[in-house]
Amino acid sequence: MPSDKRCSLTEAIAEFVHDGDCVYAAGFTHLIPFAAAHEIIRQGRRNLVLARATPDLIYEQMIAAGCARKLIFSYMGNPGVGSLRIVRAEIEAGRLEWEEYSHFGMISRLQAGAAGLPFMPMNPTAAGDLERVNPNYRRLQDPYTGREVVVVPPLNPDVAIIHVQRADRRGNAHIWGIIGEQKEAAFAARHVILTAEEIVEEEVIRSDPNRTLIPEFVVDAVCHVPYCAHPSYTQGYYDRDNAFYLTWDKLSESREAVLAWLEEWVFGVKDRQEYWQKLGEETHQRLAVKPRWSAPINYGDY
Amino acid sequence: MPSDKRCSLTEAIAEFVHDGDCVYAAGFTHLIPFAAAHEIIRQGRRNLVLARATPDLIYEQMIAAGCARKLIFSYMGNPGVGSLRIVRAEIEAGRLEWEEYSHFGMISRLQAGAAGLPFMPMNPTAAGDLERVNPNYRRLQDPYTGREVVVVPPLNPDVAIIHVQRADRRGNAHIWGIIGEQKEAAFAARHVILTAEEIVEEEVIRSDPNRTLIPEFVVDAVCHVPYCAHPSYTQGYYDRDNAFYLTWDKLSESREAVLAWLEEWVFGVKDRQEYWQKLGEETHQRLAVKPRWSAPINYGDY
Amino acid sequence: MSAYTAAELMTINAARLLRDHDVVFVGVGLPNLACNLAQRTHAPNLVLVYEAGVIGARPSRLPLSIGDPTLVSGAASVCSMYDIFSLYLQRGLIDVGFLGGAQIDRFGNINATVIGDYFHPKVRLPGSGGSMEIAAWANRCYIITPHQKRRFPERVDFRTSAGFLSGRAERIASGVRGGGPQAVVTDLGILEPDESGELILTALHPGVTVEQVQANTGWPLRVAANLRTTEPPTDEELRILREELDPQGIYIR
Amino acid sequence: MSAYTAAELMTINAARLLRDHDVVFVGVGLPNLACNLAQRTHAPNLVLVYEAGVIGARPSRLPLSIGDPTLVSGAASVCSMYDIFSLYLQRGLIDVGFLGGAQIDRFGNINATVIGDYFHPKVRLPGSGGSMEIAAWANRCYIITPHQKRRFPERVDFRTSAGFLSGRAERIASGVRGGGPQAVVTDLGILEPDESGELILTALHPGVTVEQVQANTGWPLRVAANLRTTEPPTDEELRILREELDPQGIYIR
Repeated sequence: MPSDKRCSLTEAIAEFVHDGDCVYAAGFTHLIPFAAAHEIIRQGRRNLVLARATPDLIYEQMIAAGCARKLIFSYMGNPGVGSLRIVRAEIEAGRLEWEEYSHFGMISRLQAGAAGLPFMPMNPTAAGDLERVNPNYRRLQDPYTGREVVVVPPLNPDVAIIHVQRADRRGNAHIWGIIGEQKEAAFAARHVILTAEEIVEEEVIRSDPNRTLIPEFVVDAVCHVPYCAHPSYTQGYYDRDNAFYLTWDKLSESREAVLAWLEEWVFGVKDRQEYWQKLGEETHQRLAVKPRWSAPINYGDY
Repeated sequence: MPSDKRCSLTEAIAEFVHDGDCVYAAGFTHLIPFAAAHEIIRQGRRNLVLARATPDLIYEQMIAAGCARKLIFSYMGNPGVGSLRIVRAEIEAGRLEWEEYSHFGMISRLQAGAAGLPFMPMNPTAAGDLERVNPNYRRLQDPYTGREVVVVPPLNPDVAIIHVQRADRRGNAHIWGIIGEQKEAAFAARHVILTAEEIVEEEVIRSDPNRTLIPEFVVDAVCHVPYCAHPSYTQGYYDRDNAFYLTWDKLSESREAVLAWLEEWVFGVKDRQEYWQKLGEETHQRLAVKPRWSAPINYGDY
Repeated sequence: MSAYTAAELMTINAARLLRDHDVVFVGVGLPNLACNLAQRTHAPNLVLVYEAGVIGARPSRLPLSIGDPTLVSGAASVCSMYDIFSLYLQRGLIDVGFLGGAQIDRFGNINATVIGDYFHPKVRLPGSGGSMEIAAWANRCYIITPHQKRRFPERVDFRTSAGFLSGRAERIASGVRGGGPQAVVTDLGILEPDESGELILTALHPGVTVEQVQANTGWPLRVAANLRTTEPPTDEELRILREELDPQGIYIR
Repeated sequence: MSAYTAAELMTINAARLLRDHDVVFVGVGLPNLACNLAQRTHAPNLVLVYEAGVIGARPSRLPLSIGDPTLVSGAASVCSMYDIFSLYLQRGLIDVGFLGGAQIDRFGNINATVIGDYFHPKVRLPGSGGSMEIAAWANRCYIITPHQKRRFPERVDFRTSAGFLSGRAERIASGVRGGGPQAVVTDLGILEPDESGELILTALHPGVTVEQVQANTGWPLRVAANLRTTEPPTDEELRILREELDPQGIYIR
């Protein structure tokens, strides 16, 4: 594995995302790698299995573009706004396979995958119906008390896409703000594409090793993609574009409007830089955020 | 629970550590709360069950002082130096009960205790003999592949003692450097005593929430105890006193010498402040460390 | 200031159920408003925990999603999703959970998954998210929902999260740690479980009749012997909601 | 510079077994010196991982314990003990583990726990620490130990960590992921497992005889057909060890 893993997102998607792959684009409401999804759409991938706790607009767009055959999820909504109209319509019409967990079940699957375990246990919830419809939920007897526990099997995606605030060229990455399932997804996956707001010198990363959630040797590609997460956000870099989420709620009432949107904003631009320019100055300013710095810490010069 | 939990270490030990309790003084080689152990010795606690991955000198001293009836551990040595002579002699003489795991087994017990699970699974190691002598190791069949996994039950200490770099008066604490099993021990325990090098304003903690490993509402007492970890260390505050570890190796050849040491350095001082003063200027200077600061991060003023 | 909306009425009544020092698993929308209102009135030491992994949030603007960056800046702690569900919720550190759903049945079971058959859905809903575990493991759960007959069927189509199952005895036998739903706050009044776990009408909002509530409930609703009327929203509660928490009226209008 | 100590000889021969880009679970003492030596000679991209949770350490002084603060300052990443053992070791990301112990037997099984009966110990040793899992799950394991008859019994008193158990077939049948011990580097030579998993003598250090090794081994030692002699330590290897890595001679004297 080379020490300098920098490449364009176009190259990374071409090399590490193949038709039929199980893809985990990570990020719980934060750091959602929209730019990578758009590149997958542009490159015309098909039959993907899309896994994410919250499909959000990122998978709605990929499903609308015809990239996916199956969805693995735990909450399917336009966060804070409403429903995912396209995904819902595809499922109701029987055109999209799905596999469903609670958030904890989904994240426990990633945790098992990341830890190299054959399953993760969870305490019973008594709800029952999700266990009944998803045979991946199993039950075991606790050998100490005789009580039952629920277990889920590992999830090991073919590729995870992880957006971060800053990374060095080897792939050591700092993440802050909501960290969701970023670490678990990276360790669970067979390949990892890192997208970063900033590529920094190794010394910046190594000045604060406790902040490094993703270490270089699980990373295959390091892509410098500023504003990768729009309309989601990157803590400290730009705000969530809530207006976009509201607009999407209206727009996605019509499949034609969605396809037209993809034509203009995905196929119509070369890459994220062009997309961001196209958003325009008003949006840039609306999403800009004033700084609020962490109190520094002293590691000591031992 | 009060919002301001500050009290003296003397008060915290008096209130939260009782004869017969299971105590977990956390910290893997780093942040070992020696001052708390000395206070427990001074207050004459008896029949404690002492749990720690690495008993280190902290439990050797408590065992020499007669505080303990049982040890739960995974590696019993004077780290980087040699053996724990007193603990070893007590075990060989049949005067001390013990229960033993590998590091991963021990930490998995804490993880199960912290997560509220009845057990944690681990992949088999084929070694066999530790499983044979410790009936707390059990086996289960993986319901997906039919292969066997090893499980350990939760460890929920009565009280965990956690040393940290800085905390606010409510008990929200920043830790950096080696974080070992600090978080797991705090969440697994029924009560938590926090000792801190510095008590800081809430704003300092809240300037970097990703750094907060211990949240206030698992904490019962917050004690301001600078140099609490000597002869272990606190990253960024002072160095490990390796000379002390070497001296102890010689000194602990004689039980009388150990008791004399306890007389002088534990019973002979009122608290950690007096202990630190007694160590003297030469030691203070030898253990001082020059600063090496982290690169700050921007959370954004949302 | 005496007039108020249904959302304001529900939010204020939910806020009053919270106790000082409660650790609350908050959702966005009305539960978030209710928690912030309680924090500014009778429960200043309320700890707000969000399933995105944020603990002790002090949002300086109204959060518009469960992962709004304003929840993070100035929070006490941020942890991973796995940690928030295991170390906090499963471990038993959460006092209060808020739940919602398309259907709530006679025994407080909730459906947030599907209307119709699971494999051939008539209406596909968002699914569990965190609610399956919140309903099981939080000490107390509260439900905020408008009172409509289709939302209160005798039995839910799909049991996404557990209320009292077929009755309190079944929940107890299941061994789940939490106490189950303690109250359903609607725009007509409040339902609470009786000893058997059945939701019964325990309070009416001012001006509402028992008949109105029955007409909007899908099972023969029992009425508590000591049926009470809720205190109307105070001017101070309404002021905080309208001026401080949701000045643009995004949720309370 | 041609004279060298037994510790130097073992360290240098262990260093030579490491490959560039290997991810190594390092212990303090000789394994730490061996890794740092390899990094400064033929394996500049070696990644040093410590069981204390430090990844990609670049110590600027000789670490004196597994948790020395010099391992943290300037490291690439620090994680919890649970994570280092689960996400790294159990997951299969560790290429090389170093092991030590009081006894190593014919099939590479290691005893670091007890001499005599477990419940009535003659000599109580430190115990497993990380070695039970390292021996099972690292892709390759290396053992560095002085060659003495009491350290090389036919069978260990207690099997703290697995070599090839009663033979390679048993290890394979057990399903553990790692490849087991690949070499035992002593001050007399190198033992490696044959197809059956039995440790046989594959290399002698300069000037050592087969008879010397046999006299210090507790079972009838088989000798490889292509028995080789190790290259003597080079001046450059000795210089790095003595001048850069352990100038005070704490470990190599």
